[in-house]
Amino acid sequence: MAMKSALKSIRERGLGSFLRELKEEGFLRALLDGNLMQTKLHNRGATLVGVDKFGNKYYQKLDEQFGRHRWVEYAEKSRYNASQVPPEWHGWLHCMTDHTGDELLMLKPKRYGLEHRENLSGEGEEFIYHSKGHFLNPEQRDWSRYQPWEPSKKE
Amino acid sequence: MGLGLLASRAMRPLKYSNSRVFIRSIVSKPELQSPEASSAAAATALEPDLPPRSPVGGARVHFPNPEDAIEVFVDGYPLKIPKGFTVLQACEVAGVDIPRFCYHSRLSIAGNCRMCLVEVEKSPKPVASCAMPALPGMKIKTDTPLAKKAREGVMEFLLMNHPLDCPICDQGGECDLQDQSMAFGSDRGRFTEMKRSVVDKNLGPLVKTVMTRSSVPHNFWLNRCVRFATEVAGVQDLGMLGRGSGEEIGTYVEKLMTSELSGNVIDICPVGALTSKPFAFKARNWELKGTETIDVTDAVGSNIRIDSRGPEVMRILPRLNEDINEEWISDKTRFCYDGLKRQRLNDPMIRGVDGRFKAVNWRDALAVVAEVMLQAKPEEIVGIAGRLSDAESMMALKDFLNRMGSNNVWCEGTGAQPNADLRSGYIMNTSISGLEKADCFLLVGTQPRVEAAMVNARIRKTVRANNAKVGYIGPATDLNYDHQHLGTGPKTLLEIAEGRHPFFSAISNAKNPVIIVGAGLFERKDKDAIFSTVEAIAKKGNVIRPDWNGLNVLLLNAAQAAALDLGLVPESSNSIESAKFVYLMGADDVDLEKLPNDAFVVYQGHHGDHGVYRANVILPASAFSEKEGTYENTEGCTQQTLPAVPTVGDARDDWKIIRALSEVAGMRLPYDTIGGIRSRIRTVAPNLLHVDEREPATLGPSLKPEIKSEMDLTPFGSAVENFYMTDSITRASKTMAQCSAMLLKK
Amino acid sequence: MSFTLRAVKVPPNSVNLEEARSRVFEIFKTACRSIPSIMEIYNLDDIVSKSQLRSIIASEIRKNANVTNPKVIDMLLFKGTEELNNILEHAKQRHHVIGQYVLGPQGLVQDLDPKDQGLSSFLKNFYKSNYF
Amino acid sequence: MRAVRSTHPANLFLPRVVCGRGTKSVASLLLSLELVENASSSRGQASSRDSSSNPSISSGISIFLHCPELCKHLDSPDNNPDLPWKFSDTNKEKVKEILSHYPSNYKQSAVIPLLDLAQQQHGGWLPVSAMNEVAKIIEVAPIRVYEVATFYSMFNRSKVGKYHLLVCGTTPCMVRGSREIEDALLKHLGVKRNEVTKDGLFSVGEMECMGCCVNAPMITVADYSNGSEGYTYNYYEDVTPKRVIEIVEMLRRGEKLPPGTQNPKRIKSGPEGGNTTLLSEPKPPPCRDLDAC
Repeated sequence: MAMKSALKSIRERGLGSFLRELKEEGFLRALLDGNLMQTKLHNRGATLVGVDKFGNKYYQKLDEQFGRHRWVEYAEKSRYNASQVPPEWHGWLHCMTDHTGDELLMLKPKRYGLEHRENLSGEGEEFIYHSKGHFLNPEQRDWSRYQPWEPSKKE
Repeated sequence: MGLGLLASRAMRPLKYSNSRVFIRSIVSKPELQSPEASSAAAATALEPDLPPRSPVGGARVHFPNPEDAIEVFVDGYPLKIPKGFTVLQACEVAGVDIPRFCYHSRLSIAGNCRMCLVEVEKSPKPVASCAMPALPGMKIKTDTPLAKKAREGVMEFLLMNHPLDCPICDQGGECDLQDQSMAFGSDRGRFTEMKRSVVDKNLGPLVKTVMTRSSVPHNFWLNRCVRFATEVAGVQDLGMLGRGSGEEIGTYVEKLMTSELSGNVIDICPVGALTSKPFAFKARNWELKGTETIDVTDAVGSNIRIDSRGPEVMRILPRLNEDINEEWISDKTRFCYDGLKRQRLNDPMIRGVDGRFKAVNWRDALAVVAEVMLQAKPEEIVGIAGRLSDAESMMALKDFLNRMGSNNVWCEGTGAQPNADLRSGYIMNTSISGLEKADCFLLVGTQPRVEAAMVNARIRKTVRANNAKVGYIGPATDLNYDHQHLGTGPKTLLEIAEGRHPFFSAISNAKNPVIIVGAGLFERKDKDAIFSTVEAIAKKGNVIRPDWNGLNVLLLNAAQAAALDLGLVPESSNSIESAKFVYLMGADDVDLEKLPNDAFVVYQGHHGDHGVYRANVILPASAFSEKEGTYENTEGCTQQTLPAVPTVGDARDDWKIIRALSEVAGMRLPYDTIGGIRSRIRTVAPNLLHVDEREPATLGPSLKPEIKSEMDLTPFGSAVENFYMTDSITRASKTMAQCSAMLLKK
Repeated sequence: MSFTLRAVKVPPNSVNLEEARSRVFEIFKTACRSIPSIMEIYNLDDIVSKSQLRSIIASEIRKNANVTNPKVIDMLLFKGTEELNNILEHAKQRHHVIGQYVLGPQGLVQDLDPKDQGLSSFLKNFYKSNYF
Repeated sequence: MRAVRSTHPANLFLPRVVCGRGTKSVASLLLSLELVENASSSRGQASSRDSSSNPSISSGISIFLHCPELCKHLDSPDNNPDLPWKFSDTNKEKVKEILSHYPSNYKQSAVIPLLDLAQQQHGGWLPVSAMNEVAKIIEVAPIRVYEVATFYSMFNRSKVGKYHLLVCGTTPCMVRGSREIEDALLKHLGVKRNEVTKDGLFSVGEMECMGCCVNAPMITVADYSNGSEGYTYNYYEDVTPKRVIEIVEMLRRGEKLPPGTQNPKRIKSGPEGGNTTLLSEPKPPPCRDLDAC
């Protein structure tokens, strides 16, 4: 079945684009990454519920065992983690609500708040938080609490 | 046995364990549902062994008339109180702290927050204790289920529209609403509608408003700020606008709060609706260390608490002193503290040949000063103490210069030939709290509103309470109470002295007349003539009697009274013109125009202000928040400051610098500690050691020799041009600069 | 402490001054070789340069130039090795290194002036700080 | 987005801005001022009313000016403290007469009658300079007068028409259809609530219970067209949407019409079509015969 559809798409779009798609969709990487492979296998026959603004795909298959019936395939194929799920999809993914992220975005008045960012700690020096005054924090170096009079200023 | 029971056993004093059963469990008892039954039960239960209680906050009972005492019962205690006490005051005397929001002992009673509800026997409803006079035999119950339920209900209403702001609110941690909702409130509210929000008002650079926090109930229930502004500060700008859920506090037309006492509404607001703008989001109150000290920005010597965090002064709050500032302080006192962090002198500096200052160490700086000083002739040495100097350093300065052979030491602002001999001639003889007994004021050349805001508040209080008459001689000004502007200069004074002026009859008919002369007149050439004219008025108007001394001088600076007590008087009035060596101890406002160009000027002080521009050597000293020093206020009350924060940079205490310099110059002063200086002061002015006591002048002005000189008829000037900027600290303050830019512009 | 003791290899006693001298050069070289790692560990780049550190080490050694007893030199060598090890093992913090070596004792204590001899204790204290 | 708007659950979370009955429009204004981008999605009910006008800042301020319960004065060319304002000569006599009702040390008691007189003289509304003048007469700080003027809804602090029509909105009138009446008035005049028609003749406001519940629904017409001399304040009761429009047209033509019930079948507050009870002289209440014993 899968074979057939693969052959069909090769026939329709040519081998090059088929391979490129394989690569972009992470099928090549899935050969090495068991997690991704399992997700890919899981995806067969599931419904694609939505895609968020980062390109993460949310699937649902109600025939599955409860608790495994909703999942996400991350857009980032090599370096994925749970903090890449934006807040609006979090609830759906964790079965807190049946509203999908797209619906929640429609419902929620967007007035202030920051864009969702994934948690980058552990991804390099620049993402590590150093408290104020730590010598790796370049921001505030002068801790004197008063401002001295400077003789050159007035003359 | 549950954990709670264990804990309660462990915490309970043993002596109760046999008499009553203390097991507490969460059950609904019948008495909780019906208040009447429980109050009856409580009444019987409360009879036996009551532990003694002490009055709240040291509340004292003063019986003006012993027959007027009535007996009431608070929670079963019999209690004698004077007639006219409210139920709330009676409870305070009995040691029960009644929760309250709108009630403030210094403001009129509003009786509208209903937080102080208590149960009174035979009264069908709970009683608002702040507005209810206590009646003989009243049985007041403060901790019955009815009272508790009433408070809980009130609390719920109060919190109805209050935002859940505590984490971002500056009042958090010192908020009456927070505390009382912890103590008396319910753990949840039933208000499910929307909370309202209100647009914040701009009241100027000092007071920040978060109107949402003063939401509906607070507005019309607490209006403490409106009452304060109207009654104490005397600016009728704030009001309650609108009604119902639309009610809010505001000024209606766009207006800044132009009062010199506006900062007090911050203290007075029991919620976080009015907070300090300069302090906003700077610190939490539990991080702060409080130091109880004295304010030096004017001659009143308001009692303050400096709240500091580490080396930084974070804010200044008033401290209760009934005799001086009650519980208010002026805006200058409260908000000048950011001046303590700017423009500070932190290293000794010497001006080089190129006219630029160079930082040096103390050893070199003192050596240079001593060398120049030893070369100058004794009569060419001049020392001037600044307006913020403490008594110890002035004593050291005078001793040191006297040892050098010079007697030209004085304190700025006391004029060329100050009268330091008769103490009654330069202090406020009536005392600040004594002003409340007066019924007629004559202000001569003084504008207390800008010179001493706290004294002005006292006068205003008297005017409101006794309908006292106020006559004012001086340039036209806005005193915030009813007054007659009699004239602008000595001419009017002369008319009164000769009895030609109608105000003279007001003085002579008054029971307790008060004459206040401004210290700005000290600078005038004809000051002796003016003073003798004033004394003539006092004599004719019966202002000085054995039981009443109504002749006062209102000083301008914190150092003046102590300087005159210590005898800091120049030998000759034109010593500046011939000086070769000038020692400025924080003196910034001395006119150095006439100083010869080759004179050597040493400036010892804490701020790079006017004084340093002429200086040859700068010696950094500590500010009032950083040293221990004695100050005498305008009414002759001696008080001491305490160090709240460390000195900045390489600065030293004033007296230590002079002591060190004396040793380098080879004229070593005989004291090494502050105690040593104080015992030296004891020989000169022993009253400066009686801390927190007001020492009245013993001799009246009658001993003064007659002075035959003519008054100059030029009108009086105003002594303080800009209320917000009078000394080096306030001139360095950004907040004060903002204030004078925004509030004083006409 | 025991860990440090174990880590520091105790060399046999020097027979004569010559041997002790060569060992001193050895420890100087070792110390100089570890300068780059010290600078990295304690983040000293913006404070001091390598050559400055090298001369600091040299001056620390020269302080004891007058010692001639090989046993004493051995003892000082042991102490020096231990100190170096402590520094390399990050047993110190940045301000220790800066305060002890980079700024040196002059950075913390004002130099005592010979002129101060006849002064009263008040003035001596006055020159030191405001609080006494 | 439009479809979602009416059922936005998010509207529940909007801050309610204090403006009393002007709540909705000011909420929308604040959003349009501060959150211009997002205002369109969260304007709620108000959007239906002022969606016709562009929610720009200028129109926002005009909403402010028409909000009767805004506790703040906003300077405008016809309402600012610099404009001179004095009582007219005839009214000065009245002021004297009013002040004579009160002891001379309680002049401030005259604040409401004086404000009322000032409002009649000034065409139905109180500019801030009029309030200042009243404050000067009764010798109190202006804020004390502002407090009173903002408290009472009969004092208008923004411009109203020569005929100020007040629709009662309290429960009995509302049950009897006051909302339809207001809608009819607004539609007929082509204005929003508290807005003045272009010719300056009419404005429509809302009032709480005026005590005519037996003849609900009712409107009041405050007639400022003839100054304080010809000032009338008449109730028109038992109105219908059709009848109010007739009333408006009659007022526009300057005709007088008798106040009171507009239902021809009723006499005053009597029932329609004559009495159904109390047709004869009522019996006195039963009373103990005091002479019996």
